[in-house]
Amino acid sequence: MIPQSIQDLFKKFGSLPVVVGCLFITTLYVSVCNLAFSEGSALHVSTYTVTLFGKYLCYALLALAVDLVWGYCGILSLGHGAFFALGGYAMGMYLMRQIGDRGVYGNPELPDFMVFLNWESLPWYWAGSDSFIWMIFMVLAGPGLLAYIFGSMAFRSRVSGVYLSIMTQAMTYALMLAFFRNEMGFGGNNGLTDFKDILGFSLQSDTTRIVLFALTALFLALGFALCHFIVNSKMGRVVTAIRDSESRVRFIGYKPEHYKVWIFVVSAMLAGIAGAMYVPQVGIINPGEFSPLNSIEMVIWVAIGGRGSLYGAIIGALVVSYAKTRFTAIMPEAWLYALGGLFVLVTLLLPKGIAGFVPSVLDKFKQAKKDKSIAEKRAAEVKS
Amino acid sequence: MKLKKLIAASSIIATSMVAQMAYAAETIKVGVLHSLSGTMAISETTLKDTVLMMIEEQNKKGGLLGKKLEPVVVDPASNWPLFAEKTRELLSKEKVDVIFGCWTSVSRKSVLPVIEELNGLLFYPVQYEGEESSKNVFYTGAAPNQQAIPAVDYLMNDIGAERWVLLGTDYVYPRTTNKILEAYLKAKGVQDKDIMINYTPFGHSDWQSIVAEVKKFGSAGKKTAVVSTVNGDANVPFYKELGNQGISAEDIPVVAFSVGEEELSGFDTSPLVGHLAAWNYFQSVESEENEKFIAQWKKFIGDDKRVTNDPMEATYIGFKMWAKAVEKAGTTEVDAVEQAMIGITVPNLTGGTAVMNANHHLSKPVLIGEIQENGQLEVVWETPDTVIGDAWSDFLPSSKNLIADWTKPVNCGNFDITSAKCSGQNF
Amino acid sequence: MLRTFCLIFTMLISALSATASAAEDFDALINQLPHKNLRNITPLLEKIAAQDDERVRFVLTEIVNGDLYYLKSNKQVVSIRKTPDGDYQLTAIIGEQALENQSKSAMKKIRTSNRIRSDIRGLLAQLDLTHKKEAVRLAAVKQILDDPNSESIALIKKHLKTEKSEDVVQLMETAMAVNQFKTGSVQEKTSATKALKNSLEPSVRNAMVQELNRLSEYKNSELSEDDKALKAALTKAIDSIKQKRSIYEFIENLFFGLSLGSVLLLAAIGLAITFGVMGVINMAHGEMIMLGAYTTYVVQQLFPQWIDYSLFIAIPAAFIVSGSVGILIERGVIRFLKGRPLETLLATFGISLILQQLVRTIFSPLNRTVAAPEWMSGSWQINPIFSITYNRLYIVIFALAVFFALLAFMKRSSLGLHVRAVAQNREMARALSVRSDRVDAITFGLGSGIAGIAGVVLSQLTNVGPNLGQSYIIDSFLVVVFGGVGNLWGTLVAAMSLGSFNKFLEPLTGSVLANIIVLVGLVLFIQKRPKGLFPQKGRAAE
Amino acid sequence: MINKAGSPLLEEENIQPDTRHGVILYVEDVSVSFDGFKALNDLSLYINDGELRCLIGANGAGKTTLMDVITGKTRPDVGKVSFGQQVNLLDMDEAQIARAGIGRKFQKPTVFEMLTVFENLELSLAGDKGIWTNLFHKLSGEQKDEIDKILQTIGLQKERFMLAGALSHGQKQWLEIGMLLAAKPRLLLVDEPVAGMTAQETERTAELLTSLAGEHSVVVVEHDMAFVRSIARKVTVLHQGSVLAEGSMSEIQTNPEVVRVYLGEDQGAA
Repeated sequence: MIPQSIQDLFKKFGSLPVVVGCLFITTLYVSVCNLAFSEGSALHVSTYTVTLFGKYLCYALLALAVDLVWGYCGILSLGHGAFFALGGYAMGMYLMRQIGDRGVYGNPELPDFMVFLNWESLPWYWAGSDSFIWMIFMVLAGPGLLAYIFGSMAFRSRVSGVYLSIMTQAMTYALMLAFFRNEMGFGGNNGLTDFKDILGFSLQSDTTRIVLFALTALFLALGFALCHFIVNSKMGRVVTAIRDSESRVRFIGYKPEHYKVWIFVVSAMLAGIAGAMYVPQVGIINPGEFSPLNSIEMVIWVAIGGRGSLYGAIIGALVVSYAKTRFTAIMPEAWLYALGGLFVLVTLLLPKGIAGFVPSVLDKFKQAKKDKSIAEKRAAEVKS
Repeated sequence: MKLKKLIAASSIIATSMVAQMAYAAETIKVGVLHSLSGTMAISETTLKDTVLMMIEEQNKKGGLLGKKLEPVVVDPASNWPLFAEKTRELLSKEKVDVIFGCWTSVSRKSVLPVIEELNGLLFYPVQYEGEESSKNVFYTGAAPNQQAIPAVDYLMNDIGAERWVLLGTDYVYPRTTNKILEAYLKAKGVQDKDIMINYTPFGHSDWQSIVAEVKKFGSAGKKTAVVSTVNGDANVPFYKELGNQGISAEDIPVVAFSVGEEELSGFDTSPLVGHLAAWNYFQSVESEENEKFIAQWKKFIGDDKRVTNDPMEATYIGFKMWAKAVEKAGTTEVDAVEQAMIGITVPNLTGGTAVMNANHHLSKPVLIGEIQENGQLEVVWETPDTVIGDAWSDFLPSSKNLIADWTKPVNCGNFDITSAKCSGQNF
Repeated sequence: MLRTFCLIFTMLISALSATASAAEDFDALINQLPHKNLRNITPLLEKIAAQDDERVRFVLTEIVNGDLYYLKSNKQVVSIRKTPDGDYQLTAIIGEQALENQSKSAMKKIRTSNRIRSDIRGLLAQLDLTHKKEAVRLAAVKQILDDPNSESIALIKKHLKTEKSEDVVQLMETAMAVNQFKTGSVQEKTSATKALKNSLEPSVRNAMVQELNRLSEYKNSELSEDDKALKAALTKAIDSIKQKRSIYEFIENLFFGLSLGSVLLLAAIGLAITFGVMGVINMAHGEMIMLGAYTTYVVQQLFPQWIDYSLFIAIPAAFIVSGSVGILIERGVIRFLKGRPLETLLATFGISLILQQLVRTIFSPLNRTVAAPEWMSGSWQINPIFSITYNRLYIVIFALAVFFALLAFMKRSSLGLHVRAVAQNREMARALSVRSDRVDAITFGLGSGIAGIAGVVLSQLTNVGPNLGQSYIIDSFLVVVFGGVGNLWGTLVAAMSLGSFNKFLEPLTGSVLANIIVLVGLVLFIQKRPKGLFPQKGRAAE
Repeated sequence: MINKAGSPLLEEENIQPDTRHGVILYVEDVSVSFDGFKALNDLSLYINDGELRCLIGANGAGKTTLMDVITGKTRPDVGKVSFGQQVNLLDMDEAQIARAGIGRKFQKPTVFEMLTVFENLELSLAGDKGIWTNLFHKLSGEQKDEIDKILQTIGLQKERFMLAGALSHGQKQWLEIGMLLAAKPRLLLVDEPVAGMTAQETERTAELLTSLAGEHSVVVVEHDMAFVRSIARKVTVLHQGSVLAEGSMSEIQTNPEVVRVYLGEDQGAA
């Protein structure tokens, strides 16, 4: 019967519909209120708010990616900023090419910063950057490839724990220095900016902003669904098992390194998408995004939201980013105290983060219940 | 304790909102967009205070158009995307009438699209690489031709330098400046082998090798000079290394474009006496305005040791000009003020007058000063007359044909005089 | 050059026709000084230099050192000395009457510029050839050697006979020989070349290269036998000089590497304890360094008169300050995060933000001036092309001292034993009635304290500002990981080798690329040796 | 590329040890040393198909190291280890060895604390251990019955949905053994199965292990002599990294060497 099936649905998908629902409603609300209502009206949502939320959602997706590897697989990556930034640069390069001859030097072929470094032609790695499809490909392939190379090296030689974290940090640090170099052909410290339009739609029109915002929300929803599916599949259980006792997993015949690389790559790609959505909305990508401090901040979102809980990660990202925006505005001189204090307090008082606030005993009970239901469901499947 | 802060914070939100409601009508809002935390805080907080000081003074005189000025300070935290976001906040949420802000080129670049989209007004008070002129931005700092070129002339003619070391941090300002200088030097017949160019990362702290290299380069028998576009934080270790490796200003003078009184106040200058800096303003210059300004500043900041510097003068001039333009236009409406700005003159702090030209750049005197033990800079040379800021350098192939002119009929930031069309800009 | 020439000329003339009136002239000239500005002061100075008066050298020296002022009130020219109590003690140049101390506002400096000063130095050099101090004479000859002219050479020739000191004579001869390249005959040049082939003076090399270039302009056929001989001699000499230089350049790079290494070592070694031994990922480590640096600043503010000894006060002070802050952090935060190393990362990161903002609030975001004591500034000139800066030298020594002191502490002292015991097996240690809590606090305090000491050192090299810490935290972690966590020797080797790599790469690739290469190399290395250079082996390790 | 990372080992799923000579595990002249200390000193050991073998020896005699070598955790400096005649274990890694049919139970029980008993077993089931298959894996009826069967064998039906972390020490021990069974190994290596068990728990474990012998070969490392006595058919005594004696319990007990070096110490320790 219908109600029964709905119940099953909930058992099956847990927090998924809730999160997706919230996202949908927010998007609807924001877009309607931004487009339908005029400046004056009380219901109006300013474009500023739209871009702000858009940014937050990108961060949320990023947090999701971090949580997938840290919360579920126990890989603490201090280098996810690199994947985020690479995705961003892929998008940035595309947008840069879309400027065409509307740059200040009016050169149809080269972006301004190349003209100014008097480069004759595009460097090879910019080839194809004017194609939307290629951009999409690069957004995924860039971070994915880096993650695959780094991951398969590190995990195969069983670099783990703190060592891994420091190495990921070194990775993103090296990339930052590299992208700062003007010879690299990515605009050096100024990065890529002054974008005009995407697929012919002006980036400055409210509609485009709303669409971008909605897309970000969509990607977040999809990302959430994907992660949700992964962690609830048997594979997800293997990954959790790896987190708890890697050697055991090995001795029952799994290859943890493969699983780790796989999950690392998936996570990197998610981060890449987040970066790609981030750039058109904030309007600039520069090497600062690679800075190790950013990557640490991402980890902190997850820690605050609650590692090992997907919606927790999202909450964490939203809360911290919002706090930052508010604090920098209200108490410019003192906001670092507040932020720092927040980090300390949360780690001390809510070790499981906001999502894990409920006492762990209750947690276990819930867990057991959930599994029971799952098993029952399985039983049902078997019978049918 | 932190919780208290949070509570305090939220209460502040509340009050500030109320305040906005109350004032919005009869105040003119002035946005202040300078990093108060992060790496740039060291330079930018001073400018924030300067703006606040100017606003206070203006309000003492009864504000503008009979309204009080209300500062809106935000902290973009040396984070470039945040600059864009905060600009949007200032313009669309706080509805400020003008913004004073930015220091680094990248922050300006990040703000630019937003400012242009929302048709705001930005006063940018720092010496920069040029190659830009936006309808919505007024550049009150020096363009390369108001700092670099005269400095090189001085070294060439008065010091007799024949070999050149161009040191810089690897970002756009040094890159551009050095390209311009290289072109300029070659034009003056300096050979490649007599030019050494070196770039270092931000905050570079170990200068041993580079200084040693400079020393070798300088020991080739010809008079050698160093032109430094090294950025803020890296300067202290650089100069300390210079001092320790015994490179005196008489052997190899170093002329710096980003080192002013404030940077010098950060370390012990006795080993550096005689090294040079090129600016449009020095605290040591004697003029009434300057003495008044310095006194006012020390009083405002409540510290007798605090120094003044060139970006502060730029801010001062910018603010005065804006105020004058608003009076002239009789409104704070951006387009009106923008037009009113052009041709406005105010006395600068070095005893001359600053003029806002049609390319949104100022006319400034160029001063070369020598570092003294007390961290001040004594003028040893200055241009006979003020120099007009050139938005597009004539020494760069990419921009030699471009001019900026925001008056009719051209009314364009990058007008190509050969093709006689306004390249690029889609507004 | 021309200027100097005529001025020497006038000087010689006047020297001949020295009359009783000289003195008055001198006074007259001095009294004109206040009325001159940068553009027109030079001729006056030349006149003064030309005077045959024992005060000339004094006046010129004072001008060069920027100690010559005149009183705003009566335009009297005086030389000034700072007194301990802040204002200045004046000595009149003309007349003996005593003057009471004045504050700087009462007088005005007789301004000079680089060009003027270097001219004056030229003049002084010639006067100094007969100075009683050997060092001064040496400096004088060096000055002339670097920018010679016929007159100064003539003077040298004159004084060479009477010169006593070996070194000065040698240098003088070098100068003469170099001069041969300008004036001498081919034979003289050849002999000069032979004489100079071991000299490292840059000016020697320049002279030779110049000469060689001149010769190379002709085809071999056009050259006389002597020329050929000279050419061969030159080539040989230049090569041998080049060889020597390259050797010294290598040594120089090595030293640079070590000094960079020792900075890394100091920054990392505290971390090697908190992170290596306790397993706490202390993101606030950088801020501990920063605190140390600020402590140095405060100490110097408290005892402005003892700048030279300030460091000796600052080192223990910094250790205590950072140490106690460290203990506070451990007691207040970290001890609640036992066995959750990654959480410590987050908490300490928060703390680092707070500490940074704290110094911003207290000391303002501006950099603070930390003066370098006399004995640490300047450099030790080993030979004309190779010198070692004292501060770097002392830092290398100091870093090693700290390292071995720490090593001894960990190995010998009972506390050190406890620390290691707790590090290896907390429960067992507790069972053996080691008060592990206390040990943790002390360990963390120790690590932080050493970071503080690092801060004192860094205050001598770089900015003392709120961001000081951030720029070292990543490097520190890399050093510790590279060396192998929990292994002090590893930290030493890691720091030194990273430093050296960096410095040997830098000349080839430029500093940015050098950094990147080192980082990438490091990442790859860890893939090969997941536990660093010196891992803890055996079953216990897994 | 993911696929490659996924399951490159499919072809190894059907490795079968060749046991025509009745011997399932060959360990020949194996030596291992950790910085100088010789943990194994050219040790040779042969386990017959389907036998139940007990390994005894003082601490540091090399029991655990031997296990590590067989399961691929530690690489020997010299020597040969093969599964059946043809499968050379030395060029396989832990996972491959496990798939080839060698199961191992650790000294201190290691189960996945954050997963339920049921899931613990589910993960251990024999079958494709590649990524994609697991991503879309659904539990088949047979597999479920199998898990139930194992749950019965190890007597944890009631706890099936508890988090493994919440189990008692003894239960964890059994769960771990259950996980071994789920993997259907040919050879079980069991390290101190009854450490910290109550008397009757120990008893049941004894029964369990003896029942396993026959269709599986079982190697048990144990200190508890009573326990060894209760299950052992054949006993091997290790001492300082090499085999000291081998034979039935009674033979061992009468062997003067053993009495001196081992039982002597054992009394001392007990």
